[in-house]
Amino acid sequence: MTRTRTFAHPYIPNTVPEVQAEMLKEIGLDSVDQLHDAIPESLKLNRDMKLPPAMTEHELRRHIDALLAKNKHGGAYLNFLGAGCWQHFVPAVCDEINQRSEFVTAYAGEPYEDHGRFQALFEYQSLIAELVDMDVVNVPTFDWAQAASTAIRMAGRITGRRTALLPKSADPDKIMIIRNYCTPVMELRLVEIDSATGRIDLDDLRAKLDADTAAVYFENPGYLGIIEDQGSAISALAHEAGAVSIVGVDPISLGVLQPPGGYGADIVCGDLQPLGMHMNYGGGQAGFIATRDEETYVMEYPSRLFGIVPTEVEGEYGFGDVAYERTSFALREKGKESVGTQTALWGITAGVYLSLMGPYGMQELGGTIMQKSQYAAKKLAAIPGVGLRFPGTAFFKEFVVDFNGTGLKVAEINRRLAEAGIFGGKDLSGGFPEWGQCALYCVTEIHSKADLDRLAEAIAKIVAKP
Amino acid sequence: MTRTRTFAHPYIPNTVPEVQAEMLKEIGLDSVDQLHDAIPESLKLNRDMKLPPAMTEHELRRHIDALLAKNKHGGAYLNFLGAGCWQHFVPAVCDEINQRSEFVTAYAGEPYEDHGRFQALFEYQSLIAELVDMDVVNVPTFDWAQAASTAIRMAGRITGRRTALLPKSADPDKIMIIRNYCTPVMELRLVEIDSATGRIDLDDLRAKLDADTAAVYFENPGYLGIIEDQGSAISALAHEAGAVSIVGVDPISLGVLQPPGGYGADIVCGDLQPLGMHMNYGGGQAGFIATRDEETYVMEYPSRLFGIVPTEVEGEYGFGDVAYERTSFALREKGKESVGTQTALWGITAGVYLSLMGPYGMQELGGTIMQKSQYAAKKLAAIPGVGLRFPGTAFFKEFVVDFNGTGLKVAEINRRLAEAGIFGGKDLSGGFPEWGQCALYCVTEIHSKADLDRLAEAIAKIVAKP
Amino acid sequence: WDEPVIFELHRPGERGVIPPGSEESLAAEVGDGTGRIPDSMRRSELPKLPEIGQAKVLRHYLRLSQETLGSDLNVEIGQGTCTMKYIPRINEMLIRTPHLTELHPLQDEESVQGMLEIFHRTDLAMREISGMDAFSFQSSSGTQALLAMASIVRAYHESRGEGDTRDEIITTIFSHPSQAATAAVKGYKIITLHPDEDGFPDLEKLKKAVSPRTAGFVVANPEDTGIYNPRIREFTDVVHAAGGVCYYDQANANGLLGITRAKEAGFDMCFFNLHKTFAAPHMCGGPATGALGVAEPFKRFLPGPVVDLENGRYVLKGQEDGSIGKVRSFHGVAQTVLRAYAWIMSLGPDGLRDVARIAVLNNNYLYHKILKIRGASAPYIRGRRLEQVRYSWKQLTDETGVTTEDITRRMCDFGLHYWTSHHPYIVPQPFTLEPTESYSKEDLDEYIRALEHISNEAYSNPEAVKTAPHNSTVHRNDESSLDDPKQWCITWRAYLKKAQEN
Amino acid sequence: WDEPVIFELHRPGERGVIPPGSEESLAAEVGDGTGRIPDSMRRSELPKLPEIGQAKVLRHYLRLSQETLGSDLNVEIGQGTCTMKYIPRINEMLIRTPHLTELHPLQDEESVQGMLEIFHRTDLAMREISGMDAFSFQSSSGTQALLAMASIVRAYHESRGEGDTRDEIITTIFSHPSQAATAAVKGYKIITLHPDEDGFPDLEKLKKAVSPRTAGFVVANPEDTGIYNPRIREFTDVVHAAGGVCYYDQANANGLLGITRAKEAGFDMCFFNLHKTFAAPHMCGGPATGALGVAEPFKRFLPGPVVDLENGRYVLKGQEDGSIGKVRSFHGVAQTVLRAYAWIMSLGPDGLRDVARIAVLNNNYLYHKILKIRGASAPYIRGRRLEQVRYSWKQLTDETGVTTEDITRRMCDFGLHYWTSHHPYIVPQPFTLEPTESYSKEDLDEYIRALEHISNEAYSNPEAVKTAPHNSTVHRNDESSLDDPKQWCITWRAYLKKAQEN
Repeated sequence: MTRTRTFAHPYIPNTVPEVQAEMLKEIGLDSVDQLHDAIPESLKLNRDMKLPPAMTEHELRRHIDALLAKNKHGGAYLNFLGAGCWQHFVPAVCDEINQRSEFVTAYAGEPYEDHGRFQALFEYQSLIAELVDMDVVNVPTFDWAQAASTAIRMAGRITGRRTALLPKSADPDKIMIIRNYCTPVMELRLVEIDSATGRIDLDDLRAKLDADTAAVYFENPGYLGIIEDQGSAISALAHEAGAVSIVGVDPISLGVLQPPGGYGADIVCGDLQPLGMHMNYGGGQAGFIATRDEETYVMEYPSRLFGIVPTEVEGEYGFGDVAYERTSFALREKGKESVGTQTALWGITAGVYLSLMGPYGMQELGGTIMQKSQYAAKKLAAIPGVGLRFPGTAFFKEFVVDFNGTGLKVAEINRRLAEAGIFGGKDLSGGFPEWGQCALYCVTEIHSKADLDRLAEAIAKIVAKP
Repeated sequence: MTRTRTFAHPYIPNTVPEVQAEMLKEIGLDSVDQLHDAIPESLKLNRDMKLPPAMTEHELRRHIDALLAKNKHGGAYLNFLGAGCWQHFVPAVCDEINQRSEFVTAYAGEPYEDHGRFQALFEYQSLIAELVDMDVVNVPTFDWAQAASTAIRMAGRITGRRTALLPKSADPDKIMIIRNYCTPVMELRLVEIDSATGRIDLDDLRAKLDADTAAVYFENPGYLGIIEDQGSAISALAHEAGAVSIVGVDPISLGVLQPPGGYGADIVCGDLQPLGMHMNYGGGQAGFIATRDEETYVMEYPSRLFGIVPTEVEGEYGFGDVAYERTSFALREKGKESVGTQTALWGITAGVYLSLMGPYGMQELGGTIMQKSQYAAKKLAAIPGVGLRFPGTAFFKEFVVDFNGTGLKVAEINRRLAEAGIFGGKDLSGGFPEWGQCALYCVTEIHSKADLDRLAEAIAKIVAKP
Repeated sequence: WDEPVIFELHRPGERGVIPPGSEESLAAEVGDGTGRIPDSMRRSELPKLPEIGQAKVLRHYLRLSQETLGSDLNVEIGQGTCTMKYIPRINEMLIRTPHLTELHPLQDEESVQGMLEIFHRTDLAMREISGMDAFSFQSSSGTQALLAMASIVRAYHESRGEGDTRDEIITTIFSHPSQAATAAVKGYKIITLHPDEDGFPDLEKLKKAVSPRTAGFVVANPEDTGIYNPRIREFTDVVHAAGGVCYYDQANANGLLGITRAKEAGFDMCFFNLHKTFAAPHMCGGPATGALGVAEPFKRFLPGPVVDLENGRYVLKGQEDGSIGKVRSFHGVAQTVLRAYAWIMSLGPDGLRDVARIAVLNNNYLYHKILKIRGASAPYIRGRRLEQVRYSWKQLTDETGVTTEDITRRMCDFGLHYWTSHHPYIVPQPFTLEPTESYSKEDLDEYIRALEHISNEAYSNPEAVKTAPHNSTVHRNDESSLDDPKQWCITWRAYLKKAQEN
Repeated sequence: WDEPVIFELHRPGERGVIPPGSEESLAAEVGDGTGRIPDSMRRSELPKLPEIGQAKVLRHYLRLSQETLGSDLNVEIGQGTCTMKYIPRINEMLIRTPHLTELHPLQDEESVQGMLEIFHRTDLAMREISGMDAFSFQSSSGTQALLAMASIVRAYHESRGEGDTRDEIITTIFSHPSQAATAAVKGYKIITLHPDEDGFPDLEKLKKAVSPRTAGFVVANPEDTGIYNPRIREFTDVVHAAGGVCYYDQANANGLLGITRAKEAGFDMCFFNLHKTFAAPHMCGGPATGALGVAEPFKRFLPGPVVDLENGRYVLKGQEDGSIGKVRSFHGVAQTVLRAYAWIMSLGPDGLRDVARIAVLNNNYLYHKILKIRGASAPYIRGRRLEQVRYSWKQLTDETGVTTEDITRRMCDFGLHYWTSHHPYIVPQPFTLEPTESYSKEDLDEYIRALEHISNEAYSNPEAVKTAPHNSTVHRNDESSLDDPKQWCITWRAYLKKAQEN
């Protein structure tokens, strides 16, 4: 830094000495040091913090830009990483809206001065409701893992039971989050999957369902991209056992895949990130929960739920909080779980996204993703030594590539792909060691045929025997 | 492209076939082909235009991003090019405001629905007025060259004379623009400059002033960065001859340099680009004109001039067009020159910039630019074979570096600087061949000492005799 | 909001931003920098700019933006012939990259190949759309393009030794005022043709107007009435026969894309407003681009440099001999050229033709509906309108006393723009609407309903219209001072001085 | 604007955007793609999303944005304890780069060194500010950070074999509801302490509350009353002596930066809301970041991965043994971590201390002025407030019948936010203001004048206040349906169904 400040800091107008003096006088103090008299001396730091000196705006921009320039990104590299955060097409209008100063800096105003925020979130709820074919959707929560956690806790409260069943093929990180959130009030148990198809092992599910099972949770498409077509059977088994059927979905699949209500789901949850959010190093995640419009379910949501109401003026709409008394805002520890700042801006953005895409956009997009991911899988499987882990199972967007036949580790292949400007699929050898060297590849609508051919050629070259 | 369109184009809602049919029916036509019946067949193209097929938004983004990625830019390279377009610090708030959807898409609304636009432009006029110390400023025009051209034409109308004098050290491109704009109504003549100091040759000026001289135009700092300190003498000579004194200024110098009214200028003009506009490959230019509040001058402006007025409500401000009847909007060819779309958004941005900087910001900035450019000049002049063309003359921001002693051409030096990630100064050997191998270097507040040292080292290495 | 003028936010000591400073070690070497300013050139008193914290500056301008009715916010069909169309958001995002914003216009060609390629590709597209042979993007508005064309007319005649003898340019009254004004700037006498009784430019009048003094003929087609002159080729032939140059104001080109071109109509030059027809934004009034195209014989007069492709490399070609030199600094408004290119690529040839068709469809739908409104009419020939129509409230004014200016203010209460027309008002009590392709039928119906409402109001309660606006962010201006040199206040400092005096 | 609900803009056939499609050659190889969907899983009916052209979608949401009162647009001191401060525009610009937006969270460390460095540098700064020894940025709000801390408390006791026996967490009534709620989520019984008569947390009550069942103690300091507990070190000592863990809700840290720290007050853990104290925006309610810091003994329980520096290279360290695993996907909200880092760098140590001082100065100025307003008071000890104050209109309500909820609606007419308080209303007719350092004296005076106006109005014309809002974009809601399962409508489809039924 290059200068001692003699004027107010641009962010702190009242650092102007004369103004400070005037205000101190008004409140009857002589010095700014007295402002903190309420704090005992023994607790005061009484030294300068060891932090770098302040930068001007221009210095800051150069500093940050230089740091960020070190990052290699999915706009310049070909990216095949997915596994819970996906690179999709983001319409420019989504960015325009979520960069609007008004939405960026608003928070928790009332229905009158923040009418636009209430309406935008109500519309978000309504648009997701059509996509998932349910009548109730919440103001968004942190992410899919949180939505699944809360769905399970809701099921626990509804059934009065303590265990939940999840497939072993679920994301290990997601299981970690759910486990932490549910413990010690509830307990998770994992259900086996069929090793050839990747689908849930119904026999094992049957064996594990019991009188303490609150919920069966499964996903469509699953973490490994697999389309679980036994949904009706799974839900039926859950219901027979008195448990709630919870389905996690990637919402971008719902232009072509059956919404979970169609195969018995009572609660639907998932992540909004594919619907208009940039990846942001994971900062684009946001969760949603949807149910039927039944009091039993609605009253167990911890989240805020915005409802539409009439106003004094005929034909005008207003918006407000539905059943606010459920929440921890109203009841502290007696409320349903806890509520606070979540991911509202991503909810608004997802609403913008769905408004732009419309029904046909979502349908076409789903078809395109299936075409491209099938094409990629086909090309990769044609490489000697490379195969699909679940060759007979239908998948959406993601699929498990088996590199065991190449004699190479996924880590090594990915290192060499990176040299070619490609981020290879997620290495599964840590999370699923029983499968050896497998990787989860993600192909979306943003990949062109040329991109996929380039991937296949690069891998072919890497795994070719010399 | 990958698909035939069966739905409306996102930008053209009424391409929906049913809507088209309904509207055609309403107006009594059978087919869209009939819409252009007013055009004779002989003039119709009647074939498809040979243009690339439409791209989706995502294809477009990839296509454009790939094209733009080929550009090397001043954020990543060290840039010492100026010469009429300068790389300065742009506060983030300037970008926020000029990217606001409302300002981007507004145009020419009335004082009521566009109250904010009128006020923002009135404030721009008022802020520039303080900077240049004049009472009248116009809604911005295209660029400095246009502002100078119009200032000269204004002087021609005011004096009823036909010639204008300009210093030979002015930007050759600017002279070209002024000459085209003034010809054949007025004539330009160039005044010699002192070859040692770069300042105007007063004897030659005296010699060229005559009874047909409408205006003397000069700049501060000049194109070559030179501070012309004979302003009072020049204006006095002009006034004695019955001519108008016009001064072009780089407004970013006016925190430290005397405003031209102080040395006799009747009309002040210049470019707004330094005041918050990115370079945009030259798309950030915008001109301004300022005068005293005298009817003689005001009535000769071709531009719109926004004025502040009272409204029906006590204490409320409104805004409107001052002396609209001057303009070509009102009088076609009988109006003053011509008016149309100019550079309003950059005017608003310059207003934001000056509001942020305030008087002390402008003063500090001027000082910083002088310090850094002097430092750079000193470092470069210390390199064997390299010197300053006008070593004894005070300069602001830009200075002429003389490479004649190195035996190398500027083009060659710049080529090698580019390899080192540096854009060298503008090659003057074309515009000023009499000086041999000279280059115009621009140093602003954005250059750090390390940047300037890096430049000096790179040049020292290039010009070192082996 | 009831925002004060920015100077009223001044609080001594506050700062909006701290500019970059010098390192101490650098300052140690050169001192405070300003020491080298000659005494006569040192500013003695700081400029009286306000001092304001950053949050307040931002809040002020954000509020002013909310008090500005951009085309993003309303059914923007009421800004006359300005072709207010949808500004694709993707294009606005594409230009916000340092790969464009941080380019210096004098960079070596090698370092700006991407930008030059965009110029070149846009040039190629414009050639195909117009039939012309080369384009320059230097002009930064339609007015500047008209000035450039008038300059080329002069350069052309000078190159043939007729620079002095040909000193008249012919235009029409329903063309944009800048056509006449820019030709006058270039020293030409203006001959303005009035239309025939159907509103068409009058061929007989043209024949009488041409002479050996004719330098050029400039016209829009369709003109601002929306009426297309089907005999345009005869017009250009007449002018050519007299030795004049024909240049085409294509500000109203939106309804013609892919349908008809400048070339076949016999023009030597034309220009397109990229900020109108090609969906670049108007930005409160610029910066903009008038893309100027010429037929082969006029190429050498173009302002330079222009982009060319040589051996796979894009190069900047300087001014040719006889060229008019330059009309604007550097290369024009690069970001708007990029926007136009992006728009063309978003539509393709089919999409561009749809633009023309739907724009004309929308206009005729609107026309059809407005003629049903009490008191409204559209003078001249019935039908045959392309992209816009100049309407008249003459009957309404005669019957109710409500004028078109009253309606301007009243429309604002509906959150809609409404523009009368350029002067002079050849059409009495005029208003001019151009719906473009961007608006849906429902949008048009909304606008029509507002006009209907006001027409009914004029007949039932004319005072309500005359005293508008009732629902704006501000109230009605007292405009008496605007034409009085003693009272007008063009800056805040002038206002303070004059307020003190009075 | 009187914007319809988005579904009402539906026009069959319109499109907002065309998503990327497949090349024909690709489609030729794989067919239509959906053929491989098992029959039971094929969607039979398209989702009933609206079909809307792009311009209309944009216009709709832009209008809704204008109907939202962001902190950029007003003197935002009325959102209670939410620390609404100036959001530096530069920080918002810095995050809009593909170098951040297009990063995948599972990229190899080598390819994200810049991002990891920002995490690490922010961690170092937070350590200095708090005295803690390690930070995790995974939690995406204060509530999630509280949940993470409660989880760490459990993990800690389990690691010592006391997981089952220690099942109580102690908090205070003037702390945020999430403190109690998140501890309850983790299965704890909650003991809530009420303050003494001066509003201080009561040490004697704490001493009675602790026991071998005490797992932890969580508190804010200052609490939402703005009152700082000077005996906090005695509190943490008491809890530690009983074997409990002390964790600190630093949502109210803004007045303490550089003045006092969590470490010296004896806390084992704390968190900062980057979207409050560190000037990241609230974004209508997230995404946000609760930066969670722990003292050395608790490091191994942190959710992972965390960033570390090893031999000049930034690495991601996975979950340690005994860690709580994860509380959120991936690494948290990277863009908000960057914003906070940028803010710290814009202020430096002096600037951060100025933040604390001016925030407290502003608050005390406001406090001083509000106590002069008729009908307003601030219960508990006179003075000694730091960053915010919980006020009361009890007298006003008693004397005029106007309640704090009425005032909420009336303040909206002045373009200002105003928030009552969290439930339960321990302070009667409460309202809570936190002016932060961002507002100037004039800004505060404007807010005070609005309150004064309303107070006067309550005494002179209470109906005007009770029937507010009068000047909002909407009128008063009929809220009767919101708590009735038969009537509430949480989505448009539910509204349509229920409207049809009724």
